[in-house]
Amino acid sequence: MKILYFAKLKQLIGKSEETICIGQKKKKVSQVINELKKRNDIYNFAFKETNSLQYAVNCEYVDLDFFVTDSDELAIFPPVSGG
Amino acid sequence: MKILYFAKLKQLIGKSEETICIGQKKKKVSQVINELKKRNDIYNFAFKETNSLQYAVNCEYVDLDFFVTDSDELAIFPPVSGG
Amino acid sequence: MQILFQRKKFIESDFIKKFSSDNKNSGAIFSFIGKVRPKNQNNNVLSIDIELYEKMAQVQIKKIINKLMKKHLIDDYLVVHRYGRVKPRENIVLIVVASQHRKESFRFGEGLMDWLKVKATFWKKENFANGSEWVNQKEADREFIDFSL
Amino acid sequence: MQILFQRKKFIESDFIKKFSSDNKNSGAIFSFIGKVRPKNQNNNVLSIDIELYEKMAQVQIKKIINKLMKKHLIDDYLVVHRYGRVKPRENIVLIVVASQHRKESFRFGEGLMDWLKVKATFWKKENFANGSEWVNQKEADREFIDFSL
Repeated sequence: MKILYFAKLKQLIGKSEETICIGQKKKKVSQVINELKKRNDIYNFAFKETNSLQYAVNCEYVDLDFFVTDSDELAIFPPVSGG
Repeated sequence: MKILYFAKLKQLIGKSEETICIGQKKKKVSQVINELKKRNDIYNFAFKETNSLQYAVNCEYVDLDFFVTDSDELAIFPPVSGG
Repeated sequence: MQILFQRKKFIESDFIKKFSSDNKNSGAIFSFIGKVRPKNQNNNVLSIDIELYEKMAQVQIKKIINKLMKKHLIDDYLVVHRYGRVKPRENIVLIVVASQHRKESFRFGEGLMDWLKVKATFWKKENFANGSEWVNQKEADREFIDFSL
Repeated sequence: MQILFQRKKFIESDFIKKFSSDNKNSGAIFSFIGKVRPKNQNNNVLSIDIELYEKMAQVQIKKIINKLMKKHLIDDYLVVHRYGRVKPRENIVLIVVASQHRKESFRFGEGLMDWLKVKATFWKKENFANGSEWVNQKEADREFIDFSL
């Protein structure tokens, strides 16, 4: 599954996208985040306030309970601030 | 006192302004109108629906009970329709 | 802070461009343009004539603006309103407002337009092929206003 | 009916002029321009960087527009939003709306701006002499919105 990071989150993680494999089963967004957090301190710090981040799957806003599969594009970012 | 007419009222009366003398006493706008109505059928017709007209003395909206004197400028017109 | 009543045609974008550059430190520029529609209920409008009681229109618009400025913090405004003969598709009225944040200029600009519709002493007459008709004030326009203010 | 995301500077009045002439039979043209303010709480803003998730911003703005078009009868709209580096006093966003009567374009334009602020995937970073700071979404901007819609 492709994961995109934007704005401050991209800056903290140090990349704008990466691809992970979540296998045949679908997973909740929150599970994906928890696995990323286990990687290292950087991820752990970047995701320490999951409620202040926003999540989108294939360009639609979703919450942490939404299920994703390897064919989805998950985007994670702070609340938008355009306009 | 100077009286100004606008829009449809001006068209009905056939002039844009006239000066009348109301003497030393002040009069209500409604009294002024009643006197004008007595002049002839044209005025009587033009002022037949006094409630659908608007009144201003010295550029401020007033109602029919407002008192005017000879030094005032009274404007009478249908509701405005600019913008 | 300008109120212009003019017979002459105007190009809205010239005013907006100058206004925006005059207010270069404002974060928000609102504008509204009112134009003559070429039809009224399927009748072709050939032209409209706008009558103006200028002295009173100035007094009334200034009163409205003073009232709105007490409620909404804005940086600048411009009002342009034509009178005399105006052709279909030409601009009748332009309101431009500058403020630091968008909501102030929205509320000011919309409020000014709402009040102008029921207080500013302009009258429109529509000219058709078979005659002319004075435009009535719209009921709806009176409903937008809180006259107790 | 156009949505443009562009790096390039733009002059609001060029777009407004063309839009108004393209919609020559509309009685009302609303526009809103959002510009970079040169100061944020007394700190001079040297520039801002706007990051964009373009695919999602397109999807979200179209969703908002579809929703608003069901509620408000309009003739046309234009949205221009910059991304990349933007200097103080330059335009960030332009919304222009044409309708027959003014209230429709006011409600559509203001609604579009309100939703854009909380749904469109743009992020601003302000650059100061002594560092940069990501701009937080304003609490107030979330309060304008009825998220149940």
